[in-house]
Amino acid sequence: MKLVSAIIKPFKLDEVREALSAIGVQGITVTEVKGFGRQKGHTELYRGAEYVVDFLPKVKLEIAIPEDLLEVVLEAIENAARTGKIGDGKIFVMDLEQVVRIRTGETGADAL
Amino acid sequence: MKLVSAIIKPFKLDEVREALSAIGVQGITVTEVKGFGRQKGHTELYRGAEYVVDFLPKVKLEIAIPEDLLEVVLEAIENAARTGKIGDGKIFVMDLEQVVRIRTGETGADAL
Amino acid sequence: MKLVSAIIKPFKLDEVREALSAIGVQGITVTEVKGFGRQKGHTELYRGAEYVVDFLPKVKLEIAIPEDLLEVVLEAIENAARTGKIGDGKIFVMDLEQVVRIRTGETGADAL
Amino acid sequence: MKTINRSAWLGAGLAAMPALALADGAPTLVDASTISAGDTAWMLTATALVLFMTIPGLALFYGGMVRRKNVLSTLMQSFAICALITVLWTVVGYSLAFTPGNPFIGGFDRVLLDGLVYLKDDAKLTTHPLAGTIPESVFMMFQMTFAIITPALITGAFAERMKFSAMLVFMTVWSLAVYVPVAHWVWAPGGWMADHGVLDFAGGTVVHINAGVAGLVAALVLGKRVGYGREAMAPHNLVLTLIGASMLWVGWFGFNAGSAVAADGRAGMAMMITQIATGAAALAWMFAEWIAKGKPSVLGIASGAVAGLVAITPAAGFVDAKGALAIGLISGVVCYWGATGLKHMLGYDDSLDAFGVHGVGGIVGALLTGVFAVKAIGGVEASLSAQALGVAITMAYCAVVTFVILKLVDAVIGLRVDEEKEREGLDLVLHGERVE
Amino acid sequence: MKTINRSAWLGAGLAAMPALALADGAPTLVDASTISAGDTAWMLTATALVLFMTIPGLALFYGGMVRRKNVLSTLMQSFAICALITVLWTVVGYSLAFTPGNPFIGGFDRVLLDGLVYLKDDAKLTTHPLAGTIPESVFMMFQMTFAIITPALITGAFAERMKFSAMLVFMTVWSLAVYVPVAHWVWAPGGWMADHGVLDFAGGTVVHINAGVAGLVAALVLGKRVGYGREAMAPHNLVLTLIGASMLWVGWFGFNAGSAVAADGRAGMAMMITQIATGAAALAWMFAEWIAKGKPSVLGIASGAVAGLVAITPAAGFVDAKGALAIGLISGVVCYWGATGLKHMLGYDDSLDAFGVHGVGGIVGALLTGVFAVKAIGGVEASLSAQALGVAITMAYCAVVTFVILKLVDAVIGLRVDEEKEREGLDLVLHGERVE
Amino acid sequence: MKTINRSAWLGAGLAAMPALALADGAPTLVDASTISAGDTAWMLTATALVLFMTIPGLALFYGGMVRRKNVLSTLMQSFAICALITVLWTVVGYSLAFTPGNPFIGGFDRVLLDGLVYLKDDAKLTTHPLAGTIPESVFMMFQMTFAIITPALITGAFAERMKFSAMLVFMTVWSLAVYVPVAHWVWAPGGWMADHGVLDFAGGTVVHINAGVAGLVAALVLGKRVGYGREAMAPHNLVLTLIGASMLWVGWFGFNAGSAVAADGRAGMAMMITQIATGAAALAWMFAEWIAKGKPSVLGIASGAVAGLVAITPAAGFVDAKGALAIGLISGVVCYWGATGLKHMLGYDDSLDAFGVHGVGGIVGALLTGVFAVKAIGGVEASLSAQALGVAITMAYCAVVTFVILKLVDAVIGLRVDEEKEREGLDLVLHGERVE
Ligand SMILES: Nc1ncnc2c1ncn2[C@@H]1O[C@H](COP(=O)(O)OP(=O)(O)O)[C@@H](O)[C@H]1O
Ligand SMILES: Nc1ncnc2c1ncn2[C@@H]1O[C@H](COP(=O)(O)OP(=O)(O)O)[C@@H](O)[C@H]1O
Ligand SMILES: Nc1ncnc2c1ncn2[C@@H]1O[C@H](COP(=O)(O)OP(=O)(O)O)[C@@H](O)[C@H]1O
Repeated sequence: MKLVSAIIKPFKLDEVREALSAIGVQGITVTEVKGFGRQKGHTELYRGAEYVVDFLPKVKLEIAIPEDLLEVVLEAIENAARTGKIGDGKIFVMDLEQVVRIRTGETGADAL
Repeated sequence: MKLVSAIIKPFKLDEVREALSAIGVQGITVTEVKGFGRQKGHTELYRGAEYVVDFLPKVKLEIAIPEDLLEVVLEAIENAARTGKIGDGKIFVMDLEQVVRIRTGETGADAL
Repeated sequence: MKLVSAIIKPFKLDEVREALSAIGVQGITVTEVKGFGRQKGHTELYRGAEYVVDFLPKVKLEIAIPEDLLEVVLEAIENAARTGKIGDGKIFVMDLEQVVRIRTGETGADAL
Repeated sequence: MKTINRSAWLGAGLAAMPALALADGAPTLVDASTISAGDTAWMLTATALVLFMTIPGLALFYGGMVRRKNVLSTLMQSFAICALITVLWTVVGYSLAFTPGNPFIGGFDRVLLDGLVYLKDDAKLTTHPLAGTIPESVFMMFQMTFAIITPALITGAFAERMKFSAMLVFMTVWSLAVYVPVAHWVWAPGGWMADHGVLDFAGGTVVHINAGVAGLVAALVLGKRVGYGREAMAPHNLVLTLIGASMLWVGWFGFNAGSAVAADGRAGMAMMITQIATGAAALAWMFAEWIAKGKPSVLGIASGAVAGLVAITPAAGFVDAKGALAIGLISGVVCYWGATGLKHMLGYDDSLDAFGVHGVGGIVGALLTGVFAVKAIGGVEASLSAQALGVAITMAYCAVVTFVILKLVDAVIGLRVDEEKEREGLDLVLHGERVE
Repeated sequence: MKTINRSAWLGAGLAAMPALALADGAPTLVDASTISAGDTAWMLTATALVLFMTIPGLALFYGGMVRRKNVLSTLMQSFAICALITVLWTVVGYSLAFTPGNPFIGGFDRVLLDGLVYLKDDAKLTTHPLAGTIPESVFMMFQMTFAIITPALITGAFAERMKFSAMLVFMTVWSLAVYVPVAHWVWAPGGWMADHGVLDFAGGTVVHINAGVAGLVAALVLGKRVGYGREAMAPHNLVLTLIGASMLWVGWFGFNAGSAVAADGRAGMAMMITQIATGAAALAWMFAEWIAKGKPSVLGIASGAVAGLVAITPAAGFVDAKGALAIGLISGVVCYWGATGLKHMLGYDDSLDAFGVHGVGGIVGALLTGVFAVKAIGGVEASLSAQALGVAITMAYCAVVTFVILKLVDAVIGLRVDEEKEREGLDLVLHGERVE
Repeated sequence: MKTINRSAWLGAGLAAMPALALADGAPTLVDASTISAGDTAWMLTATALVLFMTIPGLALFYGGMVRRKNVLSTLMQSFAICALITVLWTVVGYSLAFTPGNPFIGGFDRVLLDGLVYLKDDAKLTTHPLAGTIPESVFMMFQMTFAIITPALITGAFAERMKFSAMLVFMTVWSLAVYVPVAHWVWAPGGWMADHGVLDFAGGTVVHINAGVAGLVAALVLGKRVGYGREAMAPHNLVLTLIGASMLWVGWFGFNAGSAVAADGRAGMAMMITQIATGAAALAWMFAEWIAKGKPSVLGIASGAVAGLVAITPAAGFVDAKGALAIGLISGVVCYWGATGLKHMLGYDDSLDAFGVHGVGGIVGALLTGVFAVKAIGGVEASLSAQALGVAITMAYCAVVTFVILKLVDAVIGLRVDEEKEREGLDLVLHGERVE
């Protein structure tokens, strides 16, 4: 199994979620994160004090999937999250050794 | 070493933490996340506009452990987090290559 | 490639980010987390009810890097994040199988 | 005006009502020239201030103390009570409380406010015998704001677990079965407690003891919140609570100085006395907590201020600056104990301390009024035993009737949401809304 | 005072202005002794209350309903309008609205408030013929607060997408081209609508229909928010909205009871009527939604209260308690439909329901004033057809002129931020700030 | 009334005090009939408004500007000062400031408010010679609210780093050693600055320059916040700040129009002048920032409004509409510079710009009063040199005494929390609480 972790622009969340749903992904865990990267941040100004805020709001999706779904999942995320502008984000893939569904105790691909 | 990542219901956090503590786990990192899964969300209504909110608040626990603790940790989490109702969450296990304790520079299992 | 995940004290974020930047790391994803560990929390008191709050605010940095940068990255984080006091945090290293840059579709080290 | 002793309020009224003093206590039609613009200006303002105490004052004071998942439902209770009691008071509440009837309950002369008139072309309007220099409309409205805040105070005791529907039904019945009669006994010309020499300037008994005791009974009948004592139930946003406490403080000038029903020396004294007691009580609670627990808390000083406001309410027209200082200091310390020691000792879950602050503070204030009242200021003699009697009767009546109403509502529609809903939070479950 | 019918306001004025009743409607210099301290006390307070309705009341009411990324920019609109109109009204607005000119617009006598004086050594000052017992400065200020809230209400319709610069320009022109003339027609002695027997006690037409219609036109001209109907646009913090609604409620006592321009029986009635209608409307919306959608919402009850406040505004000095109950219940239900059914039916994006609540509520109130007005209370005869005429003319004039102004501003500097900025949120993009 | 020039306040008083003008400036016992209900109604309201400025107004204005970890401790400072000064003023402050003594300090006649009476049966009460138509209790309370807000303003300068205990001790001493004497010199009949022709209508010097200078000294003595200039210290929630600014704006009507101590033409003018200057200053700061930095900010317009309120305070009873516009525009721009350019130039960490806004605004206002005062309005001649003298003496006295007090408190209990605690945040460390 694989754990796919995707950092995307927040307003793309709904589209990505729908795309994943369409290809049969049943579970996603989402975290609000701040991203530092090539895309530059903005400046805030409070009574003459300038704060350069480097980070940008992003959301991180974590999706545990069976190995064979990997390609379609990556494709689905790429297509749904892409705007073509800097800051679209990254997808990271890691190996997932074990999964347990807490409710039932099922493990492995059954637990996804 | 292993990195165990558990998505659980928020009100179960204290119980799980105590269960882990009881078996000697000394450190946990917790993140507030939103979960999409089989458990369905709710509907919010604002002046006639209905918003179907699919996600549910969950918490994610990340626990780095020496390999030999894996079984008891999984068991402890399962037992403490289980309500038997849909949405109880998942446990993911990944391989952890290296750990460093920043304060001391210790590495490996000593750093846990 | 490696995924480095560092849990540090929040006020060290800027220093760590600058240290990483100085050694050529171009992207970081940051999450606000709560840490349970050896460092003890505090007590809150509301009309006589005491709440022992065990967790402490921490930030988690996730940094995807090419393998050869690992040593300098670890060192940079350690140096910048260390105060020498309990609770300085941990660094976890995992193997990263694949990376995709959503904007361009680039993969592997090019996508970092 | 707000003196249980009948001769007292008649006396109090003399300065304010040159034109009328009716034997039977019924409102009458008078010439527009009877009205004092100055007194009316102040009472319009005082009415706005007391309404402001409930919405948004009390709503915020309470809303900040609950967990985030329940903040909207907590605010909603105060707001809905405001709307509900407005209609109820208009339809029948005011009539039953403030028109002549028998010693136990008023009459039906003002149902739907019939007969309360302002006639432009005739330059005539009605006034109430308790407030002869202002229009009856203003007197009715001022009293309405008291009828609104009392049930809203109760909600603190059962926060985070009661059904909204059950709350509405309970408050409808409670307002008519408890608030209205007690207000009649105590304040209406001819109320049966009016001859027992109990002093209650601005509602310590009718409002605060009543609300506090009802809250205690409700906390006992509903039971503790799920997870109480085991899970963290820390206030989610004390900024809201401190805003609310501040609004209560400022608005209370309307409550207490407005109870002079005139813009005169008595109103001035009441405002001054209120301020002094409140400042003293805030400091007293703060230092008590600082000494006992090592830290002075925001929730503590805010609670102390409210405790002082409650305790000085019955006394505001009767004591001097030194009395106010004393009442403030004592009530701050005693209510600190009420909301901490007493509650933990007895083990009930009065979530936001409706009893611990309003009940205990109301009792302390009512009794201390008997101790510190100065004849030259209030124009009446005070008696500790009369005060104790007033407290005891109100507590007993309120406790019994509240208990019966709650049990009935529970039997018919149920008082509490079920456990899973309570966990999820009332905002989503009852109102389909959420604070981000 | 706020009666379109000229003889009506003159009549209304009689009690309040013993000393003067000028044929030409111009302010005059009078002796300081002409002033009633009581009336002045109330009007100073009423002015503060109406200002409080806009900042922070309306700012919060609206600010809580937008998405977090736009909350500051939403608050900023009300606050900046407050500053802008203050200066505009001082420079020329008051003069054009309230000094004699022709039936369509006032004159330039009070440009920069020239001639509005208080002369200490001479113990003289000016008063306005519509308010002979208070200083002209207070009358001018009271009217200013109405001139401020009206454009601020409009901002609800185009929230989350308009450029701040365009908003400032639009409001400057709109205030002079729409608000000022309509106020002159309706309220100034000699305004051309003043002889048509339309009743508008406190500004249902001038303020609420005007703002509601301008909002509707703006929503149509600007178009929908990016993602409207597809993305979640849930209110980010209804705590703010409920605080705002509460402040509007309390502040509205200044709006309506202040429109009696005196601390008298009429002011008392207006306050009472306002309270009753508001309570009834809040309950009506709440129960309508409960029945229709299964849950009573916080946003619903707050909106219902505002709907009631709007609808009772034109009627507050003319109806009795029963009329107020009826107007409240009807407006609560109709505005619920206005902000839900009507809006979805027609498909425009009136973001915070400036039209659905203020426009619809204003129309309902104006018409029902014709139905429920009681001659003995207001001293004037009401006519449904006259009310309908007032509504229709105001709507038509406002819609046309608003449309023209918006198109001009769009052509010159553009009305909307571009899509990417709208996504990022106006707080950061327009003001460089952020709520954590 | 608030005129340093003695003949000026006596003159100002004439209209307001027909019945008494005492040579020695002591309060006297008078008949209840001396009291004007209208004036009293307004002063009760004005007192409530000024209290409202501090809690919750100023508390929120400041609380929104700090980092989240310090919001409760910031609110707590204003609230605790409110309680503390209430007691202090009651015990001895009012007596030392407002009863006859020598030219430098008042006497002990009103310790614990002894002799300040309201005697119901005798229909007698005391009045103060500065306010002969209202009860002394109301005058004392109105003055108390000024004594409360002044130290609360100072807290902005040392936000996010001072010990709560040290703050309490410092404020206790400062209030008695700085506020009370300066108030006596400037306002009390017989104060030594009273014959120098300095005009200060509502407290520009006593309140704002005093607080601003004390803040500057405190910022210098305490030193910068840990991380200042390196770490982000952006305001965590400008919604709170904008609510606070709005409450300050509305409440300031009590401050300035209340300083007429009557509901008359002068109060009306003061309210109008206040509004105009505030609107102008808000726009001026906004446009200055827009031009200089490219964006108009919420914090900017709110700060501009406060700057205008501060600057118009000494002038509110003396200038006309054009003068108010000018003072507003000038103070908006100058305070923008004070809170940005000046602060960065000199490098101190006046966290929330107590000096940059209140100090600078107070100085600008005091001087411009000398330029724009109109004899016919205020009844007195103004002189720029006299104004400058008043400013200089106040600044010098305040700076020296504040410095000494701070050094003493530092030596005895220490002024600052240690670095680690400052990092963790004062809410948790000092008060054991947290905003979720
Ligand atoms: N090496 C990295 N490790 C972890 N997160 C990264 C890394 N590089 C980028 N990110 C995340 O991806 C986001 C987008 O990256 P950025 O460099 O701004 O643009 P792009 O994705 O178009 O290359 C960043 O804000 C950050 O959250
Ligand atoms: N494949 C997945 N990848 C990542 N997170 C998942 C996945 N499936 C479920 N989750 C997480 O687990 C939570 C519970 O899952 P759900 O399907 O609702 O119920 P259950 O755990 O009972 O099967 C989800 O809300 C989500 O956070
Ligand atoms: N085994 C672990 N798994 C996951 N996170 C951990 C673990 N141990 C520590 N942490 C994280 O690191 C933080 C610091 O750890 P702590 O034990 O307090 O101090 P130190 O890093 O000095 O040993 C914790 O708050 C927690 O977030």
